[in-house]
Amino acid sequence: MAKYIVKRLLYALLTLLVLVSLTFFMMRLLPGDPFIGEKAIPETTMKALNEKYGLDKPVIQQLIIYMGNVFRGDLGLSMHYNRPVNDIIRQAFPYSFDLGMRALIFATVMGILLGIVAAVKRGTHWDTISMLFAIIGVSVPGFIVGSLLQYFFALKLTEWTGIAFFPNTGWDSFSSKLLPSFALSLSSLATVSRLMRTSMLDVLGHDYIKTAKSKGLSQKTIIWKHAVRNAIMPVITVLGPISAALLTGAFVVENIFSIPGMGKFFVFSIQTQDYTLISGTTLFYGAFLILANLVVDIAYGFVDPRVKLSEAKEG
Amino acid sequence: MNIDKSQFEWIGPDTAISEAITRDSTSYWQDAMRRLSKNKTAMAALIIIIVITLCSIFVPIFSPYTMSEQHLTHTNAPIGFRDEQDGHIHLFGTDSLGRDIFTRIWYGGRISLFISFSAVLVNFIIGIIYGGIAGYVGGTLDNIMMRIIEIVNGIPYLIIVVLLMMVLPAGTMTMVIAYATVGWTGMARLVRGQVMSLKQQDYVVAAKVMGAKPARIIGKHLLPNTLSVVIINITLSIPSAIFTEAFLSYIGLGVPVPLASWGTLANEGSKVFQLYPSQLVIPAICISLTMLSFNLLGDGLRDALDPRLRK
Amino acid sequence: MMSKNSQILVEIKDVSKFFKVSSGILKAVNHVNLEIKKGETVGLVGESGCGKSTLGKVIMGIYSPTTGQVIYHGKKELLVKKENLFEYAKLAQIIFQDPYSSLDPRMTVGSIIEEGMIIHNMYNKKVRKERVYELLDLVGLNREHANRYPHEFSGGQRQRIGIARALAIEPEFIVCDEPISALDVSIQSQIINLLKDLQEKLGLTYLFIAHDLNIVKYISDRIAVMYLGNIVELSDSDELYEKPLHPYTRALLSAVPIPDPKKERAKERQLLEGDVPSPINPKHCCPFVSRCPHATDICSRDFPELEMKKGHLVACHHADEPIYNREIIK
Amino acid sequence: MNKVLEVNDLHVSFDTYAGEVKAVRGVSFDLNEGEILAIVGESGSGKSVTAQTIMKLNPMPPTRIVSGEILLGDIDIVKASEREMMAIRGNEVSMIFQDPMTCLNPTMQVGKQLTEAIRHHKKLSKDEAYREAIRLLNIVRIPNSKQRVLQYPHEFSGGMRQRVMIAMALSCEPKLLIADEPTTALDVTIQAQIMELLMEIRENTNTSIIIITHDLGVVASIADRVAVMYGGKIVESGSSEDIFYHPSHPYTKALLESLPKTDMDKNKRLASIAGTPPDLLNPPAGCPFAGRCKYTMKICIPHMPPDFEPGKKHKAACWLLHKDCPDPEPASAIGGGEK
Amino acid sequence: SSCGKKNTNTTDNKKSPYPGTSEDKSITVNITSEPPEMFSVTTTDATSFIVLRHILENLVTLDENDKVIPGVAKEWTVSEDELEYTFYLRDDMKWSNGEPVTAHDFVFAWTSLLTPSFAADYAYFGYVFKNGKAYNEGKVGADQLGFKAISDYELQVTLENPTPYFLDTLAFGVFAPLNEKAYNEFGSAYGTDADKMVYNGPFIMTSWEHESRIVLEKNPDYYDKDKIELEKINMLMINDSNAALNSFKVGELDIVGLTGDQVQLMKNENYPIHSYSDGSTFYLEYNLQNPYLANQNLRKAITYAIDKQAFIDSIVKNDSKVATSFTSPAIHGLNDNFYMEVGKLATEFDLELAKDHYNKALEELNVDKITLSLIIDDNDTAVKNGAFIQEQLRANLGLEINIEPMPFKSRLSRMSNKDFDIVFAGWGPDYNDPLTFLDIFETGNGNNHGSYSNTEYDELLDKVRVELDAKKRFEYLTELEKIVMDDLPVGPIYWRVKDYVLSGKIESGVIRTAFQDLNLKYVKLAK
Ligand SMILES: Nc1ncnc2c1ncn2[C@@H]1O[C@H](COP(=O)(O)OP(=O)(O)OP(=O)(O)O)[C@@H](O)[C@H]1O
Ligand SMILES: Nc1ncnc2c1ncn2[C@@H]1O[C@H](COP(=O)(O)OP(=O)(O)OP(=O)(O)O)[C@@H](O)[C@H]1O
Ligand SMILES: [Mg+2]
Ligand SMILES: [Mg+2]
Repeated sequence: MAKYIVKRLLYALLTLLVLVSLTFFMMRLLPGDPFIGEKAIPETTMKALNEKYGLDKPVIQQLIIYMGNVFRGDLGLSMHYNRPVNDIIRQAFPYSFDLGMRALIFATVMGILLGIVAAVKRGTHWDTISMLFAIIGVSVPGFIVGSLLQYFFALKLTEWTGIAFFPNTGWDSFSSKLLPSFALSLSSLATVSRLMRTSMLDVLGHDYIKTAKSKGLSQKTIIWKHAVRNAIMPVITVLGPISAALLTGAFVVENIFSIPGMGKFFVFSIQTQDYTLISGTTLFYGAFLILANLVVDIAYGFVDPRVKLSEAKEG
Repeated sequence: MNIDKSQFEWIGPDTAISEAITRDSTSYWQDAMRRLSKNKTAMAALIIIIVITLCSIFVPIFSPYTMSEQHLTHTNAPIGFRDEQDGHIHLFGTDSLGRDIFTRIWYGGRISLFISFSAVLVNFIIGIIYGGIAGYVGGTLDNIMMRIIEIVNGIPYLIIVVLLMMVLPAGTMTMVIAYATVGWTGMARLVRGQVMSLKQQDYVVAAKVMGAKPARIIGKHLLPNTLSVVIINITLSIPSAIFTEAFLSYIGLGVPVPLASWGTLANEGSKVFQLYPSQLVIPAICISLTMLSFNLLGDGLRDALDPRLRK
Repeated sequence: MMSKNSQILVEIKDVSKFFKVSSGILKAVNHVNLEIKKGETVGLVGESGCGKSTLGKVIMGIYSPTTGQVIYHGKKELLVKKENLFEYAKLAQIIFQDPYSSLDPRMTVGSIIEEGMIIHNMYNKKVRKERVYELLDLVGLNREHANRYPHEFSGGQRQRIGIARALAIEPEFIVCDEPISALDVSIQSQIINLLKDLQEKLGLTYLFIAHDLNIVKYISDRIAVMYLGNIVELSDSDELYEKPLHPYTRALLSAVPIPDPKKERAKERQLLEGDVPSPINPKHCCPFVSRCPHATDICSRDFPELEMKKGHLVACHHADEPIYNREIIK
Repeated sequence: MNKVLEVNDLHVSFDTYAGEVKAVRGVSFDLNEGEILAIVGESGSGKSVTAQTIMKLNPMPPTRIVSGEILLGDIDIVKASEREMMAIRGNEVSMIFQDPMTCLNPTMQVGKQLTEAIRHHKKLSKDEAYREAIRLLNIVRIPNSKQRVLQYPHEFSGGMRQRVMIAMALSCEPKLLIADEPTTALDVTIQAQIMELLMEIRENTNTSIIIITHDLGVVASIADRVAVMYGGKIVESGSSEDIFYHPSHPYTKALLESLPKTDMDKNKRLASIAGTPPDLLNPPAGCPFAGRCKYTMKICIPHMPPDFEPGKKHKAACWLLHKDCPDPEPASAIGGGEK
Repeated sequence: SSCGKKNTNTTDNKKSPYPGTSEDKSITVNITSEPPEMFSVTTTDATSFIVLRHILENLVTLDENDKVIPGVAKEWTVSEDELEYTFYLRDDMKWSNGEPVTAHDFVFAWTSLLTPSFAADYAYFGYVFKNGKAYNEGKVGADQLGFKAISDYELQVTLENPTPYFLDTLAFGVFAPLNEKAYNEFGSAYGTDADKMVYNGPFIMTSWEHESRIVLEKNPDYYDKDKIELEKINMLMINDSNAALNSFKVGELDIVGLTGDQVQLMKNENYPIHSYSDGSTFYLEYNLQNPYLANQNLRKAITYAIDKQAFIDSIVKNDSKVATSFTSPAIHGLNDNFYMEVGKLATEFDLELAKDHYNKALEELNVDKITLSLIIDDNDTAVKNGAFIQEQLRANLGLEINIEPMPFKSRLSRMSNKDFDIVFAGWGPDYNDPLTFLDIFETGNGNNHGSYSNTEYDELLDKVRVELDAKKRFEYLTELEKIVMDDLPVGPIYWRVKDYVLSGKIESGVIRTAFQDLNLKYVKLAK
């Protein structure tokens, strides 16, 4: 196990290396450059800027320098914000993480619950409700959900009652965290619940459920102790990328609720072609994604003892 | 109890008696389709999908308006608007440029449905093959394939798309490609995960022992058994395709202006939903209805594909 | 008795299969040597959990052996390896012990049986369908059943589907892992007859794993008795029944229940006492030592090799001592 | 002697797309306290379905109890609610399933599965449960039980899984134990031990046991009474002696004839019953065995024979036992082991 | 300056339904996004300038009519040839680190602006100074630069050319002073956090939560502090326009900008709306390297065929004006606004004329159908713009337009590579003089993406640059404007007006003009 993890971590480093290098080259192919603006910039300034950020060197050399810095833990200076990317991430990430974690937990817990209820009460109105919930969750995109929530709960509710239950924007009090977390969780919740429902249905047809039933266990016990673990595999699979996406910052929700998280940097860094920030956010997200997937892969082995992590186990 | 003596006449064993009439043999798929056709909800959903598709095909043809035609005298008209002067009727109202939303919706339906179908199909194929191979073969290959997915997922999508924009002309095909470049990864991971736990099952071992090649094992044994999850994932990815299309259209990779799709219509509508809610609600309903139908159909298909689950 | 050329079909050479479990190494099969001649049936009996299925799976290439190798037709290039399972499949098949889990729940029984023929490109579609019906008939199922799914069958019926599937490929060699245990006696007989017919007609070779000693005796030319991962006795079937040398074999034979209530209840039961040994990290000694009524010092010190003693192969330190003959049970 | 279980005219069907599979068609039997009833019969004749119906384990739909009653004490299981069933299952009645691999949860440690029922019904602590699990594995003679309880089902051999199932069913000391082919995967020595164990339990706790098996040796060794099933019906029932020494139904006779013997001639074919059992999708109106019976008479085909009583407490459903039936052994059929 | 501040509906004096924030003597405004950096030398970002305007004081500042008034300089003299200025600085101003504000701070700031290693985008603003360009290009030393501190409180400035709008320019953020000591303390991190810079303006920044909020508090050392009523200004960064309006309505904001649709919404509520011209002109930029667009008649046809008022009504949806010339109304002319002085030069929308020109163009080009592409930005307003123009040209002329939406940077890249047919673009003034608009059509100007070249025009420009006589100068400028409007290297569409609303808390004093978008220095609160 330890060996497997070490091996995977080495792979992860390699993956990150490739990821960053690829991004590095690709972003330089983008039309435009970090400094191009609506108004023409004097040539001397352009030259100086290129020098300042090392863009006058060959791309390969830039990459090597960048990598060297990254290994020293320095993600460079953002071209747009003129602040160290480390600082930017350090400041913004806790917000995103907080938001993402709430959304993730809510989506996972509620999604699994809804999925189970829908599967167990298949064909009843429970099933229908969870289905509708899921459909709204995926077919109404985050920015609409966010805006609507904000409009109805932060604005209209306040206007009607005169009490501000939910602040319109910001991220400080507990109540200010509810709407964004909910808005962010909705589509993941939908995915999780649908997957859970279907795989639960698969599992409920197996004989060992019959065995569990024959022991006189209540349906609740059967579901939680026997069925869930066998059904959760697909949910775990999608949780990898989902958690990476949620925890590292969600642009749309953060934008609507003005949460100073990481989300906007993923978008703005590219819009402004802020090379260092692009590399930094990519690296950050990539590391998260890889880590989340590693956790998922390890979780496979725990959830289903038949899944062999490394080939070494047999024999 | 008295029985006629002749009844006790010996006739001896007759195996024909126990031989029943053999029904037509059906394959798993035929069987599943038959089961599906008996599922009322699923069939209703299918009909809705067909109606939506037909509307998308024919409404624009027969509509008195073109989708780009602007009636600047009656912009942002409400649902059911009728202009007394020129007698124009706008069933779903008009948008801020006075374009007929009814016509645009069905035009948009063409694009959105086409994108959903093709993008989802492409994802489905790539995702399943990729995930199936990675999960089945396992080991180093799996490791490498999964790392590739991480790289593909890790590169900012916007960069990929803008680069694609540079090399490909704007249009629906490009959009499908743009969606497909990363859209398949979720499916691949899901299929891989399922395959990983299924491949240890005895029936897979049995097939292997019979000399089945990996392609057959994946295709005939592993995938049918992951299909329920795959179907759900497909249906869930339809709206994501629709909205990705909207996003792509904005940055110039998608459908050219003045064409619209449900995604772009919903986007535009969302900007004015406080003023003209119908401009958001109508495309949103179209998307949701399509989604709902696909989900119900998906559920029906799922049930039909699971021989153990019987109503 | 059919004619036997003594050509060796399968050569099991020093095969072991160890599993890593949390508490150590589980030696499921421990350096087993066995040669199976073409056209013969080797019965494999032994205590539950002694490694019979594992040995069968190693022979089939489902597990790769920890040590040793399985050589087919004396040709090294036909060693069972994952890569050449396709060629191997035509040569050897297995009937799984656990029928249900080895049937794909989403395939109709017809297609399960047909699959092997499709894989090996046998016959055209129409003939294949006919073959499926024929096989269903052979194993005592209805043609009607071809359209049903595995979960719609009773245990015994599933077992028979597994048999039909293995037979469909028409292999030379079949590992039958308890193929008849879930069947009623009439069907049992029918299947055994079928297997014997096929052997006669096509010269098939079987490794027959079963617990029903009467059947094993009936069908086998030779019988191997396994205990805790080792073959402890190997001989002609009649000889084994008449002159069992290993104490475990004798315990086994004595425990066969007689289908006659009076005799059965009158019979004196000879239950095996003592600790059941574990295959996890086994000690280097006679595996049966903890339960053997005749165990002596040497038994707990030394591992007995499978040697020719009194006319057949047995792995017991005391097999050729006279004490044994006195103790023949029954 | 108390009646523990009484099954009256039980009909169970499966609704499939192809139609209604009538798996059990009017089964009646009863079981006294401390009695061991063996159910033998054709594979696919409805033994397992009957057994599982007693615990109402078959998923409904597609399973449907068409009619009949199952009286367990004073409760009619057919009408019992799921809540009532929960109290009964694993506590008063427990079951050993036929297919040990698929009936064990692949993702749960064996030890946990073993003690789940006791923990549920008797509220044991984790530690006690662990020790109990070890004890149970020892009872069914699985070595290394301390480590084995932590393993997963796929790491067990077929016979070991079966023994886990047995241990699981025994753990709650039920009033009624239904054992569906409990020893098929066991070698005879362990089988003997298990049989011994069952007898012991019967002695100690007066448990009633229904054992479904194909091994007539097992039947002979422990069963008090035997029911023979064919085509969804019980065609003959009686004490073991009745069945073994005075079989009245041709199917029972044929079955006994096909028993493998120790001294079988290797060159002779084994005796078996020609033909295939009826298709339960549209079962014959008359005797289900008619098509394969060497004594088939005209009446057998349209009319199902009622139960006749060739002896005390010995029932058989065959027209041959009808008082008007002329010659029960038509000359031409005698000696026709096979066609 | 009539267009500067125009209050609609202010007359009805009913109590505002939106009372604004509750904190005493403070207001909260929305600056929509994070100011990327606050280093006055290098920043180019409008949001940064909003903040800088409140925390740094230049030599001169602007009043609510964009007229120059004294700032750090209490008075100044100008030489006869308008090349030399001498500024006399207040001697009582202090930086927030305790240092006095002196002439050296300006010298240091301006030198930095022109020093290549600072890589200031707006270095060209410094080209007004003598040798500014030469120094920036490394041709002369810093000692040759046209500004020097005669004493701590006396600053002498020499210009390269006479520049009538020089003082207006000086009010611009890039000319803010920079305290050398403070700069050396923070180095390149200067201006990245509230405690990594120093202040001399009416307010000081007390907190900067990145991406979230900036808090300004009244500077107790500011010379004019008695006139300042606000103790505190909270600046939020709410990017989503609907969210911002919601925040305003629930009392989390006191000032909020409105989109066209929101104007509609607030109008429906009868809420008083404030508008101002932000000085930008929006237009179609034609690439004259395109063989079709090189044809003047085609450019005219296109320009005349678009119903610009309809454009404003259906897309912009506020009081933005149809552009009747290129230079926007925010720019002063000789006496009045320049656009009024030049008069209505452009033909707004004339179908017949457009068709005429189009037919002529087709004839001259000898084609019967023309297809062109129009590059637009990647947002939904832009898409509407595109769709509108496309449909107008298709319906009115039969000209086919392919719309190419793309990300901002891609558009800029295409423009500077001259790889386009038509671009929908906008231009905002750098300083208050028509030249800021008109010099882009100079041959070879970096902003002349359409490659317009006209020797007459270039000569006129040269004349403007050296003309000392204001009247004459404006004649030349009018001439230039006329040439542009006749030759149409660009087709003007509209002059933008922006709207905002104030909460009931604010009585008056919010300054929003083209040159000082949001100045809250003199805000008066309702009692
Ligand atoms: N889910 C189902 N759907 C349809 N038919 C079924 C289903 N389960 C069982 N059957 C049918 O019901 C009949 C009785 O099955 P059952 O499992 O009771 O047989 P059995 O007597 O236990 O046989 P065996 O000895 O082989 O286990 C069989 O013919 C089987 O095909
Ligand atoms: N995948 C596995 N992982 C770990 N241990 C295993 C595995 N498969 C089998 N074993 C162990 O190997 C030993 C032999 O198992 P095997 O299935 O070969 O027994 P068997 O002789 O077939 O017994 P039975 O007659 O009960 O089927 C058992 O102790 C079992 O627990
Ligand atoms: Mg086995
Ligand atoms: Mg059964």
